[in-house]
Amino acid sequence: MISQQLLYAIAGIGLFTIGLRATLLHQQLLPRLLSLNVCGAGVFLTFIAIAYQGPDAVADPVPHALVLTGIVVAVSALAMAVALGRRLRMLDDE
Amino acid sequence: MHELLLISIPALPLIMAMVSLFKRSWLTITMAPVVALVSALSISVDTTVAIPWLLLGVHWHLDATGQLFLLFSALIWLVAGWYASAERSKPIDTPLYHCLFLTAMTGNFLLIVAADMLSFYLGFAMMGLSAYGLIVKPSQQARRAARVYLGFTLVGELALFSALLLIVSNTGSVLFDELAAVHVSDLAMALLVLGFGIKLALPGLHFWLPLSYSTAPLISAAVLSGPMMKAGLLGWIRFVPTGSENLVDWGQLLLVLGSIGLLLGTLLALLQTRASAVLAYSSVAKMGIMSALFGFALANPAHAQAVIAALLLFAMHHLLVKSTLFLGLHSYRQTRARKAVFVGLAILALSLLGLPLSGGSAAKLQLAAATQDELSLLLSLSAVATTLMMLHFLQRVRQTKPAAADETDASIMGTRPWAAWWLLLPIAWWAPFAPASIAFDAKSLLLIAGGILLFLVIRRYQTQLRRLPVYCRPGDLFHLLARIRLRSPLRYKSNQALLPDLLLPEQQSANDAKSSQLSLTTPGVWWFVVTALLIAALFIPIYL
Amino acid sequence: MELFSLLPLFILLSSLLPGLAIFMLKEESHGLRTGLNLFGAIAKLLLVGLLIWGVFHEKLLELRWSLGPGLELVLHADALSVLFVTLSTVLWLVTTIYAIGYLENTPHRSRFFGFFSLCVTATVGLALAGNLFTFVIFYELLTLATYPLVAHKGSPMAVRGARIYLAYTLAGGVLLLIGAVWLQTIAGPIDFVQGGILSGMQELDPWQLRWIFLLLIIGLGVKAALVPLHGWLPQAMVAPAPVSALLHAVAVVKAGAFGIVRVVYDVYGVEFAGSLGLLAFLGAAASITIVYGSVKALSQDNLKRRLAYSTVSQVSYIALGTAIVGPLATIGGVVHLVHQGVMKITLFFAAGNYAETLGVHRVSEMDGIGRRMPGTTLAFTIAALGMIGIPPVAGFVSKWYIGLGAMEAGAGWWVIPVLLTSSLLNAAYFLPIVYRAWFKPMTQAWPEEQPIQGRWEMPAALLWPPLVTASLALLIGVFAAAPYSPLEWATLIASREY
Amino acid sequence: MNNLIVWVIGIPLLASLLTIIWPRRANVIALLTALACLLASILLTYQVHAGGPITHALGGWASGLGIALRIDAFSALLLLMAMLVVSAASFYANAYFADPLKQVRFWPLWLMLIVAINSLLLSGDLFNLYVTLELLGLSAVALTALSDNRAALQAAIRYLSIGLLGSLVFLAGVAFIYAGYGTLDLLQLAELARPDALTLVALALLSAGLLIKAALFPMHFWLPAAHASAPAPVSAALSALVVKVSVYILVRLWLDVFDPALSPAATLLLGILGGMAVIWGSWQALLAQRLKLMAAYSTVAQLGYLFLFLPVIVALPAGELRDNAFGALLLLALTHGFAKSALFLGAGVIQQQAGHDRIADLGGTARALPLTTFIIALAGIALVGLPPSGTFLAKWQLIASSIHSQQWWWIPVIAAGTLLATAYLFRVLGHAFGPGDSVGKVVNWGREEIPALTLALFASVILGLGSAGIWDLIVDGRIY
Repeated sequence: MISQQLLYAIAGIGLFTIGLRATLLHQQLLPRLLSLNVCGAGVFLTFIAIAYQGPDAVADPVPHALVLTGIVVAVSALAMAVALGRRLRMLDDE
Repeated sequence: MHELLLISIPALPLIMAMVSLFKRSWLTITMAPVVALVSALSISVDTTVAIPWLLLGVHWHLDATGQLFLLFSALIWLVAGWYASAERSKPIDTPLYHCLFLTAMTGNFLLIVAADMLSFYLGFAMMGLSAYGLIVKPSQQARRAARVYLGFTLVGELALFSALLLIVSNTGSVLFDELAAVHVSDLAMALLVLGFGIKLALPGLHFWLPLSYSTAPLISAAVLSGPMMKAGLLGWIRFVPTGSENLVDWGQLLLVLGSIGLLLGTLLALLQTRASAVLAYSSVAKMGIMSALFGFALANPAHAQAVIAALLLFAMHHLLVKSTLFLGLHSYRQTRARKAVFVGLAILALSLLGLPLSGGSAAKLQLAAATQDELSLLLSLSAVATTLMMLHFLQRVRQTKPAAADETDASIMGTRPWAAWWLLLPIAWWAPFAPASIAFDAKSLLLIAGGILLFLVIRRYQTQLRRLPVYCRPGDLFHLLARIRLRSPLRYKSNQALLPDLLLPEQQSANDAKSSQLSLTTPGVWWFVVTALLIAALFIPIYL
Repeated sequence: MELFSLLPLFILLSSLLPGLAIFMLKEESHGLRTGLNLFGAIAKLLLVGLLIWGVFHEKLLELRWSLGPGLELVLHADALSVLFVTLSTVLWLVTTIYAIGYLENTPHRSRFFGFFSLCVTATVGLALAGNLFTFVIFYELLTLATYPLVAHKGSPMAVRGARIYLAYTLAGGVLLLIGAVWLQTIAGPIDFVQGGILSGMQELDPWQLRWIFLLLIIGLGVKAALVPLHGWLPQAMVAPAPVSALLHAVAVVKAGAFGIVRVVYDVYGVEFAGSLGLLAFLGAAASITIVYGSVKALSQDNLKRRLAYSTVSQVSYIALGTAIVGPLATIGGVVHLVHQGVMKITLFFAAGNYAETLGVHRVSEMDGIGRRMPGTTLAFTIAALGMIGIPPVAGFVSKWYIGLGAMEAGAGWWVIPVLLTSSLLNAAYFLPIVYRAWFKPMTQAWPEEQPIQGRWEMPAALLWPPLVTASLALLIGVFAAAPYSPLEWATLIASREY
Repeated sequence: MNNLIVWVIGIPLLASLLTIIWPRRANVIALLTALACLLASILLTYQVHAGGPITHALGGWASGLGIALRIDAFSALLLLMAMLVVSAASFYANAYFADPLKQVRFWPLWLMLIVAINSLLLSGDLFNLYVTLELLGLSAVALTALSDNRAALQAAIRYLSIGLLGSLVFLAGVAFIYAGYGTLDLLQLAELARPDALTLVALALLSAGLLIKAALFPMHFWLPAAHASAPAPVSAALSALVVKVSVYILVRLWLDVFDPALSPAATLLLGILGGMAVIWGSWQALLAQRLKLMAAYSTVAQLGYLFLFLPVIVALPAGELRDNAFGALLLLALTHGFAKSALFLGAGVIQQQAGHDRIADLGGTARALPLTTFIIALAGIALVGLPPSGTFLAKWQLIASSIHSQQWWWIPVIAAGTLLATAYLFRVLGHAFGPGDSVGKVVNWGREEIPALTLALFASVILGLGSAGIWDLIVDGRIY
């Protein structure tokens, strides 16, 4: 039977792929951003899977650090994208 | 001192040419030939100067031949110069004409004193090209004649240029002295014949001559027919190593060509209506006989020296007389004392056809002696021919109108040229002062008599020759050649022909084109047949 | 002596710095600009005098500045470069004076003279280049410096002509670049060595060398206007007269020819090139060009176009002389570098004067122009006669030596006919002009005549340059054998090459 | 004093905060910062030259857990170039943004951009690279959006989403690397690197992400819009630096870190893509109607040249030949940095004076804006690769190297690219020299033109004549 770690990893990669596909397919801004986040989630999941070092061992801290940073970055990027979108909408309304 | 004089011979006229652009007088135009004359008489033979830094390093010297040429050429240039300075009509009385006159003189003198081929070539080119300016006149025909002259001259220059290249690369030296030893290749020889043959108006290369002589100012014609033409002969004498066995065939060829020239010239001369044209064709004939003699010299290396010596006398005599005739013609058209001038012309004519006690007969006797009567037929032929031509000439002179307003301003010519001509007359008669001229030969008298009779016969046909076909006008066959237009893609936007200004008649000269419509009149055919027969007949004596 | 070896650099700077300074000048400051120009030109002349002395006494004049591995900027003065430097310097001085007169009160003079100086700097750099790399650099720089000059007028015609010029030259430049790099990768840095650097390396693959030669010659042939690469030259006629003069006599066309000489003699070595069978190819190309150019010139009614085609033909004499193995031909080709320059610049000055003073641009308008402008027409006539090859004008000397060299090398059977044909054709397109100018009466009024001020037929700054160059052409012909004459210098070069 | 490395990042970081606190003096602060960074980068380069590469463990933490900052010849030179460009662009921007509000918005972002660039060039492990990439992307997007119009905003959004995608793909690659090797430190990776499947997949992901950011053909579609619609100084920085640093990372990974794990085929693929980029980009630049668009497309082409180097370099044996080629790559990158920024700054001047940058209507510019035209010409010369620019030498070396490595087929590509470049440059100049009066009177806009001129001179003359130093530096100044 496949190990937990591998399961997580595969799930992560799956998410990543789905997100990627969606990103490339969608034209509108919002769906695209969302799918990008899905993408990101996949990557983070993979990292966490990598961090796993067996049932009784302590997890590798480095990936966690990475994931945290990554999440921060992703969030700020999302925020910025939304802000830009709003600005564009305002311009259209004027 | 002698070196200085030698250098001054070509240098002075060049300087004068520059001067005459700004200030022209009888002094500027006659000083140079005077100096040349003096130095020709005073410089000791075989004076040599070498100027290494000039051009590609020049060597000049004055040998016996050169002295002879220089003497007589300078004389003619002098008198002609006098005429030119006295002339008040347009084409001549311009700084351009004076400058080119002197440049041509420079070239002529330079090639006479040249001891290396490049100087000779330089002189030849200067002379030939600047002569263009002596020929050209405002009139349509004159311009065209000048163009034709230029075309032929250029071809001559180039032929000479390549001949030079062949010879120099063969000998490795540009000095004439080194030449005598080497074997001149056939190609080089052909180029030499072509290059100088154009100057000497060999048959087929002669078209430019009657065209230009009959249209150019008579003063120009005088220097052209005298000094300049003889330069071609000098060229042969300088370049072709006489006395070498391997040029016999070429000698034969020249002999044939020359003889053809003699006949062609005579025939055409007899068909001319203008006196100057008659003189022109007689020049063709005379040059023919000289070429033939030179060819004879090549063909018999044994007595080349003697023949050439005699040929020189002959040439000098012709030089002097022919130029004097042209000048006389000029005087005749401008003076009131036409009778006197006519007498003078008659005397000259007699000297030319070798009346005993004249320079002409002396030269003829020398030739006869030198050729040991191997060419007696040809010589007698030429004697008869000359007689015919001279008589025809005199007849034509009688009918020459005095200078009309359209050509000159009909001013009575100045006294200076007038005197000069009369001074020139006796010299021309006696020249080249050969002792043999005392001798009296009956043969030539007979020939002359025969000639006179023949002339009387021909006169009956003269009435038929009023309207001549185009190919009998001055420049005979060329009029037919000129019909062959170069229909090429290369045309001006303003669609003019390819070589509009060089060879073909200008487009706008419709009248010219019309007048030269090819019309085969009966006398034309008749004339053609006779020529052909005579030329054919000529080969018999030569190959006996 | 250290300072002395910097001489080539100073020679470059003597025109570069004034040029840059001129760019900064205001349009109005005419006096200062003129002063800078003349100062630069004269300073250069003096320095070149020094250079001649140095090279004649075989001083080592070399500067090296590394730009990277195998890429060295080398300025080096040998006999050949001195010949070209002297030519360009002298003619630059004359042309500058002419240009000052010609562009009197026209716009953008600062720009013009700035690029003018840059152009000459590039030319001199080309002449002093000590290796192929440096040569390529200055070759490209020359293209850049001349483009604004050709486009100077700013008219659509000018811009178009300039574009065509650029397309041709840069395409050629790229080929040259590729060839040079290729050569350097197989043979290491290509210094110009008398006798040829490659002739020492027998181990190289001959076929590669042949291909490289082809690339180099095509690259250089574009500027040297070898048929069929000549298309830009007639188009570049839209440039102002001084520019055309410089383009045809000194800078661009001559640079190409000079490059060919360099490649054949100092890169391949003439015997080696001959043994590779490359010279036959070059000779053929040159001969075709000579004849073709003359034939085309015949049918041009526009004076400058006619002159342009005559350049196409004349410059190839240099290539022809180069293509023949043997010292005499070398002398002929190299000396024609100078002779053609002096004569052609005269012709263009004259053409410029006609256009400036009378608005005459076509040959068919030139009837009787000799009476109106005797000085200019005299200069024109001398130069034209020289082009035809009539002694004692300089052109004859070159033809004579090329012909002798051909005979010496046994190539006479095809070279001499080429020479004769082209001479005849030259006569056929030059003499009619001379004839119209002197012997034909003036038929119609001049298109746009400027009134005569002063005692000359036109402003002295326009009249004297052609007269000076014309008399120069005459003098170097008449005193061809005198010491320090171009011919003597060419002989020196030939003696050092063989 | 290794802290210099820290300062290079710290100063601008501090400064950006200051500018937010103290907006009225923002420009002064920013200018001083730029100059300080310039000075620091010069000193750093000198140190590398003198004492070889420098490593600095931030906060004393050993690399692996801590953050290692490294600088070697490669990054030092790029840093130097970047700082020169940035300082010049700062002075330019100071004059460019008349509206104080714009200034207030501009400077903090601008300084963040500087921070991002510097930290990216200096960071020595993959994850920092990811973070700095993101930082760079975000600040760049924000700057693009500064010119507040539809086109710009749409371009910005597109830019952002593409950038995010790229960095996520990159991050995935990072994950795989960590899974494979347990470390992200480049130096350690370089020792461990082995050609197994995992590495290849990871490398593929990393490269994919970078290629998107580096806008290599055919992933270039987002670039022209973004670069063309941003304000002039921003476009300058984007084209000259932002794109280039992604290429920098790629080259680092391929040539330095994972060189042993590479197969030539992969580099060949990159080379081919690069070649297509050269042709396509140049062609589009030739067709472009607007000056800035042309410049943007020419960026696409110029980046293509950089990729041409990869297969050639990989095929060469380590040693002198390889160093020559690598130096040429670096030289080309530097020259393009200067040239392109100068070109954009010049175009900015024209756009301000003429009110447009339509190439067809540039007539008379040469008369009205002589200096600007001169700048554009100089920059163009460097872009085309005519002497005495550095590009010329780089191309010379590129051709030589491709002959050495038997890959002659790159030569026609280079030739074609050069000719096309000439065509689009002189198309502009031809119009500029042509008749017309797009700009009324003669203007000398020194405050903008002099910075631009400096850059142009660096590109076309100084770098060309002083390039020998580059090779000296990279021979003994490399870590890997």
